[in-house]
Amino acid sequence: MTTGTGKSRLIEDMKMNSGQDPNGCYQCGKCSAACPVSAALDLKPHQVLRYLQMGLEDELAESKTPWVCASCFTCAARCPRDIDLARVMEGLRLSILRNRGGNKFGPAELTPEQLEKLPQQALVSGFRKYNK
Amino acid sequence: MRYRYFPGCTLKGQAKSMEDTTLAAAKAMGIELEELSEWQCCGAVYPLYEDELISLLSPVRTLAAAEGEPLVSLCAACHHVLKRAQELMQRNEDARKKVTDHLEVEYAGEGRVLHFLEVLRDDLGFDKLKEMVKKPLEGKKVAAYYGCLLLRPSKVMQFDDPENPTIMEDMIKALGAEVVKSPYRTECCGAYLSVTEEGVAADTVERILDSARRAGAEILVTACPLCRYNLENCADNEGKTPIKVYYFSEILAEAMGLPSESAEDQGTKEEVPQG
Amino acid sequence: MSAALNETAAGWEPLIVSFCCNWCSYAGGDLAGTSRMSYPANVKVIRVPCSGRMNPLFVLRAFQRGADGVLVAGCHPGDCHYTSGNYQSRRRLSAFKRLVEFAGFEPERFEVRWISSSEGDKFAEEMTSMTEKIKALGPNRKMRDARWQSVTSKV
Amino acid sequence: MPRTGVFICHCGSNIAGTVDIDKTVEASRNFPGVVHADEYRYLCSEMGQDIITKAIKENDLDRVVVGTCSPRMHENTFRKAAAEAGLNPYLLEVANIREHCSWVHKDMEEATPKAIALLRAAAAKAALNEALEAPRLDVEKRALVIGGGIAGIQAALDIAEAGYVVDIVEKDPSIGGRMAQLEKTFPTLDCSACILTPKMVEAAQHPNINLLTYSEVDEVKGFVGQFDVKIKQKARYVDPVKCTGCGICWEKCPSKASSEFEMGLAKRKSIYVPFAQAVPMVPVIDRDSCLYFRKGRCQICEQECPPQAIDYEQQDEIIERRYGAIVVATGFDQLDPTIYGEYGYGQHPDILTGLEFERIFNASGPTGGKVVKLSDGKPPKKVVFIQCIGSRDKARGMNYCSKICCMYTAKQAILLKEKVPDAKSYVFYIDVRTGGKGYEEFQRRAAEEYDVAYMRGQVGKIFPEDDHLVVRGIDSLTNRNIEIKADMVVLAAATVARADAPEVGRLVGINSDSYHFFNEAHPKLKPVETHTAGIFIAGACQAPKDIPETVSQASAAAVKAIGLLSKEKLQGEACTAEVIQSECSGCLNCEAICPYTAITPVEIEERYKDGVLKRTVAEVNPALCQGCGSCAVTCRSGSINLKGFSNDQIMAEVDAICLQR
Amino acid sequence: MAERNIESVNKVREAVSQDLLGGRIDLLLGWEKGHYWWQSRPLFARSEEDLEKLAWDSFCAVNLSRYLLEELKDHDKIGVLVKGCDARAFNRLLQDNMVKRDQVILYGLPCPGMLDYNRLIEKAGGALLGITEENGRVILNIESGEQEAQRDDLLLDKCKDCRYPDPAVYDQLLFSPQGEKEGPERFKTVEELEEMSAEERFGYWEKELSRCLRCYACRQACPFCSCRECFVEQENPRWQGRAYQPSENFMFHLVRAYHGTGRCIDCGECERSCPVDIPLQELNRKLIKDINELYGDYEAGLDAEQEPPLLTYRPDDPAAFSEK
Repeated sequence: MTTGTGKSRLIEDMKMNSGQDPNGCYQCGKCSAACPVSAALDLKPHQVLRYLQMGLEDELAESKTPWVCASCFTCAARCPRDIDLARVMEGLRLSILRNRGGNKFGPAELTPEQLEKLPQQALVSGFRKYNK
Repeated sequence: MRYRYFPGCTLKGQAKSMEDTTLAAAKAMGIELEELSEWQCCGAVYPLYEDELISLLSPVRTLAAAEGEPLVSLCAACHHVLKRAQELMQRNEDARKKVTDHLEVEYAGEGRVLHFLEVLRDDLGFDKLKEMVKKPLEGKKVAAYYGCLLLRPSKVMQFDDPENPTIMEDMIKALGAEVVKSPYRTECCGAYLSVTEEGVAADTVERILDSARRAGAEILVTACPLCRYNLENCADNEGKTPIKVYYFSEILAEAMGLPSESAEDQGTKEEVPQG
Repeated sequence: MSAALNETAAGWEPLIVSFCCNWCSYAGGDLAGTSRMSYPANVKVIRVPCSGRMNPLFVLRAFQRGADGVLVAGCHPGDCHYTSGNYQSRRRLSAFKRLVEFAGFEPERFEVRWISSSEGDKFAEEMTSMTEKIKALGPNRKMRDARWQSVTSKV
Repeated sequence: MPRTGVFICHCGSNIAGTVDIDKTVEASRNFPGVVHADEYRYLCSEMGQDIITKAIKENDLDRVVVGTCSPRMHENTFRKAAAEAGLNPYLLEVANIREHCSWVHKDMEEATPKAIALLRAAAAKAALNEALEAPRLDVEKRALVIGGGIAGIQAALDIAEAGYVVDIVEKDPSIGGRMAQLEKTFPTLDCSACILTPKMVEAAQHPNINLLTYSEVDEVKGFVGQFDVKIKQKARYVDPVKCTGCGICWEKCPSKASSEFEMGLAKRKSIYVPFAQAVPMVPVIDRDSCLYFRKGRCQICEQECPPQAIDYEQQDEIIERRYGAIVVATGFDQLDPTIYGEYGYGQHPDILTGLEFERIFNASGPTGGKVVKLSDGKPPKKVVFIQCIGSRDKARGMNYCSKICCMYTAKQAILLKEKVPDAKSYVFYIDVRTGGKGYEEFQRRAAEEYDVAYMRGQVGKIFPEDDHLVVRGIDSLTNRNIEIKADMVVLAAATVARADAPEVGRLVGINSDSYHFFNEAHPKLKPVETHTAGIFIAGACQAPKDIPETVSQASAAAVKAIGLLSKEKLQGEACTAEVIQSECSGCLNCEAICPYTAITPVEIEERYKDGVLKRTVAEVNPALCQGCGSCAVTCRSGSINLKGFSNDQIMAEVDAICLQR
Repeated sequence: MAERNIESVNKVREAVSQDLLGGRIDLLLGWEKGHYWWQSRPLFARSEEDLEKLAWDSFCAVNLSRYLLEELKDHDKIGVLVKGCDARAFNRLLQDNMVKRDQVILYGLPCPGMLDYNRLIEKAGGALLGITEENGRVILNIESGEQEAQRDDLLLDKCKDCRYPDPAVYDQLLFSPQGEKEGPERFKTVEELEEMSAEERFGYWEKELSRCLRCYACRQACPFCSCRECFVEQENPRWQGRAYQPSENFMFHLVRAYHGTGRCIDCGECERSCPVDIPLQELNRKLIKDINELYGDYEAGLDAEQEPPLLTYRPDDPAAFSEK
């Protein structure tokens, strides 16, 4: 485990571009309580903020959470500290993609059946969320 | 009542029926929806990353194309993106300058950006709508499913009370159907996770459907093509009471006595579930 | 031209006039003293009841008479002994600071700082840094009144 | 030309060590107007003061400059010495050559010229000093307490015991306030009514206390020692002199309205006393629901009242009185949690606030003291308490901690277990805060002895399903999502300022923080004073607080009021603003910025051509003016000036300091 | 002659004569023609005869509201013709309690902007005999014939970037409003000056202010200068010396401008009346610009109910200095 000291580039990038400061979080967990996909997250939303506070960049980069977040904005709507967690997640996704290079998900990974049935909206938004 | 109209990609493909039924119903109600002469995909998601201005080019071009007149869309995602892009243009001068300079358009956030439901509520009025109903949907138990994009973030969308919205229920009531409320009507369906994390979307969708069933719903209406796709395709409904999912416009058209999928109850359409 | 306006940089010491509110900043200055902190003797303090008492004209007066820098210090916003004096001076002195800069004064010549009665260290630091900045800028000649200086050099 | 004497203190070596005293004395002799200069080892000593007094007399000095420590240390000492010699004390100026000079500079070369400059400035200012008189103000020996809760009652009792007359103005029909609504008090679990009621009765019976219930303050004018207050006594429609409080009227009254005292959980009659132990035990008629007032018929109460105390013709009355001091103790409200749509408050009868739950416990409450669900009358077996509803919430609620919720939640969980032994409580908390005597021990008892499950985390959503409430939360210690099927949910809603606090603040002339809690004059050292002299605050109108803290603050406010009332005369501020009316153009910008409403317009007459011209100019009330001088800066023509720190004095100081080079 | 529109003069006269002759007002403040055709000066009309002289043309630049200060001492009720700037000046006086609203009847004149004689003769390039106006164009009557020019190019500086040509307050509006304008160049010079180095800027002002004669015409023309005794003339305290000397000139003009913080209505009368062409309006506009940036948009004189920015504050106000 890395110690959370010093400034992490990933985290600084995320902060600057999302305009959100993880230090505002006092870990009440309301985001995690409200999150519809909370059960599927390896790090709950409030943990993501805690990891950000601790500077645990590697753990965040490996976490599934940013990729499972569906940007439903429920966390942000209910946060008592006015932190827009949806923006934090988006910030993380992009910072990770940019740092790492390459895309997370592309058309090649879809079955022909999916490609036919899925609404355009799903394809576009999926690509947009997971690609650089 | 005349509006500029932005259809968006999905309405020209998978969700054609939402467009067809809306246009037919609007015509019958005397609401003129004039499709923008040129339009592009809204981008489907609003960029939450502050330096992703490139993704705003398309929605801002659309907003500017409305020339300050009220702009209506039907798809929840399109409306979400347009409304938030407009708010950013109003709020952030720096972003506005960058985007409009790049597009070489003049746009400072003017004009109303409306979802068609808002037109029904605010401009037409549900009382008026009730008078126009030809075939009231009597005896049908209909639950609204709002999802995320119309409601949140509420400060920007200003669509309805984000935790206890009523706009769809009010429409359902006006159409003569019985309103059924489920606590999960504002919860996320999983959105594009159906593409990448099918299991997760299956959970979210199952919860929504189960909750609607428990409340006694027979029909679920939505304004979002992706929600509908997920609700129809992601859950395993084996052995459960079937629930049909329609666009809000389809039951609207039906009640107006116009042809619609929901009215025709066509056999080609897969029912959810088959079991 | 009078001798005063021909001062050379060598051996020149700037004069900083600081107006301090009685309740916070002046008391902060007292604390700097009781704590035996040190700052340059170039700074001379004039006590006013409140930063709200600070008429911008006093600043120009100091420049006319030979001050090289002027520092107004008051209670932090929210801590004014008279509840709103520093809120009022914040608006007045902000507008005025921009105006004197617009007239061609270097921004460093006129400053405003909030210093509480417990910030003896901040008092000393601000006085030191103001003096250093003015030293680096050199003597102020703008608006200095030559007549006044020639009269005074005889005294 | 003034005759100024300059006196320089060595302060042992404190000044003399870094400032060349001889040179300084020499230089002082050359300042304009200086006729005498001297030095001494310790000027503040008796000997030192004598030197000054003598020199004033011998040299016929009319101005004095002392070069010593900070004026904040010994200005008063030296002013007294000057007064001793028959000089007006405000003709003395202090040059601070210790804290601002000898102590902060290293050597004589630096410090000596600076000391001379500071002395020169002081002498230049002194030359322009004027003799000033601090106004002497009368004190009306009577206090007003606004608010009849525990804070107001305590303050009034203390003031009354000290021998001064006190009026309590209470807007409700009875005194008692929030404490009367509580079941038991933490951490001792005394019955709230049992400890409050005797105090209410004592207040009612005290010869020095007048209760003005069902009354509101309408106007406050004047200043410390002499506040002129108008109090509106609302019509009760019951003659309090005739009424015996027998209760027949409210027994017989046929119409009902929602009970404020029961937080809307029960009904009361249209003629009512808010609760059984009300003081005074005199009912009021609520016009909005009374059949007679609404429809013109009924009058049952009038017919049934044995002493014929009902009077439908009663009118609101305005009482005008003068007070020397005012204590504001207007209490708090509870935040309305309907803003949190995800919690469903208001949409289900079993989702309650903390204060509502208090009433459920109470023997005279809506359920007669049985702890049952309001939906079906059955005892709740699973109760979820959620803390920080609207507290510590900068997005939709209040950014502060409400302070009392952790404790009352623990209390309610304990009481629940005692009343419904097979009930299970869950408390969702962010942090548990139990500062206070016996508080931590109490909260631990709840967790350890009363089987209360403390879950660290928040709840995301509550919704009804079947016959229970689904509570979806998180335990952030295990990072598990928790779903509880509860029978009842209690929301610890934030303690907030009274809705009418801004209005009360404006009326009384005290300011508030951004949450509308009244501001104390100093957060540490003047916790019950306000920025307006003579007005004190006590209780939860200042910030959320519990009962013991409220009572301490009330007694503190009372002591401050007593101290004020015990004075024969009050000494005002001598350095006040003054208007040169002939120059004043009457723009009244000074009035707009004065924080003390000390400036008012006044009409004057001036000769103009052959006649007289009336015009408006500003006038300063020296009793209200605190001498900040902001008006003098707002005035572009210098037509309002501050005595003691006048425009010409400050400019003279600037000039003198700049002479240095 | 500047016969812009005889009809409109008649319309104005008609509107006021009833009130003046009927005794509803004791005095009408308007304009009359001066010695030359390109001058319109204040008219103090008390009779029908006086009203004959009434003028309303492209040279009525003088701000009339300020005359109320003196005239109200002698008259109970005064009618004033107000352009956009006169009306804002009136609101300013109202906010300073210099006038009472019911002492005055305001006849609103939406203003097309006033012409600058210097620009006219420059354009004419020689002797100019008179002008006629039509549809936003000005026809210059010169010896050799006629010459046409765009009216907008010939406006006074103070009118060029006027944003509120319509009166913000009036009892009766005599013509249809012009609508709010952009005034895009309003802060152009201020911005140019801001771009300069401190030394350059000081040099600029030193040069400009060195011309000041200390005649105080700027102050006399100004609707925010309503003090009974100006600081510059006071003996006690002696705020500043009276000599026209560089340091004192700075003192006067900086303090004069500062006294207009949040109060200057940007009517430009100070600059127009300056006999030595000191760009005084730039000092005023600098303060307007900064106050707007720091404390929110405020246009003095637009709304007499709105608190002037220096008479109020917000706890979270920004500052132009470091608050750390």
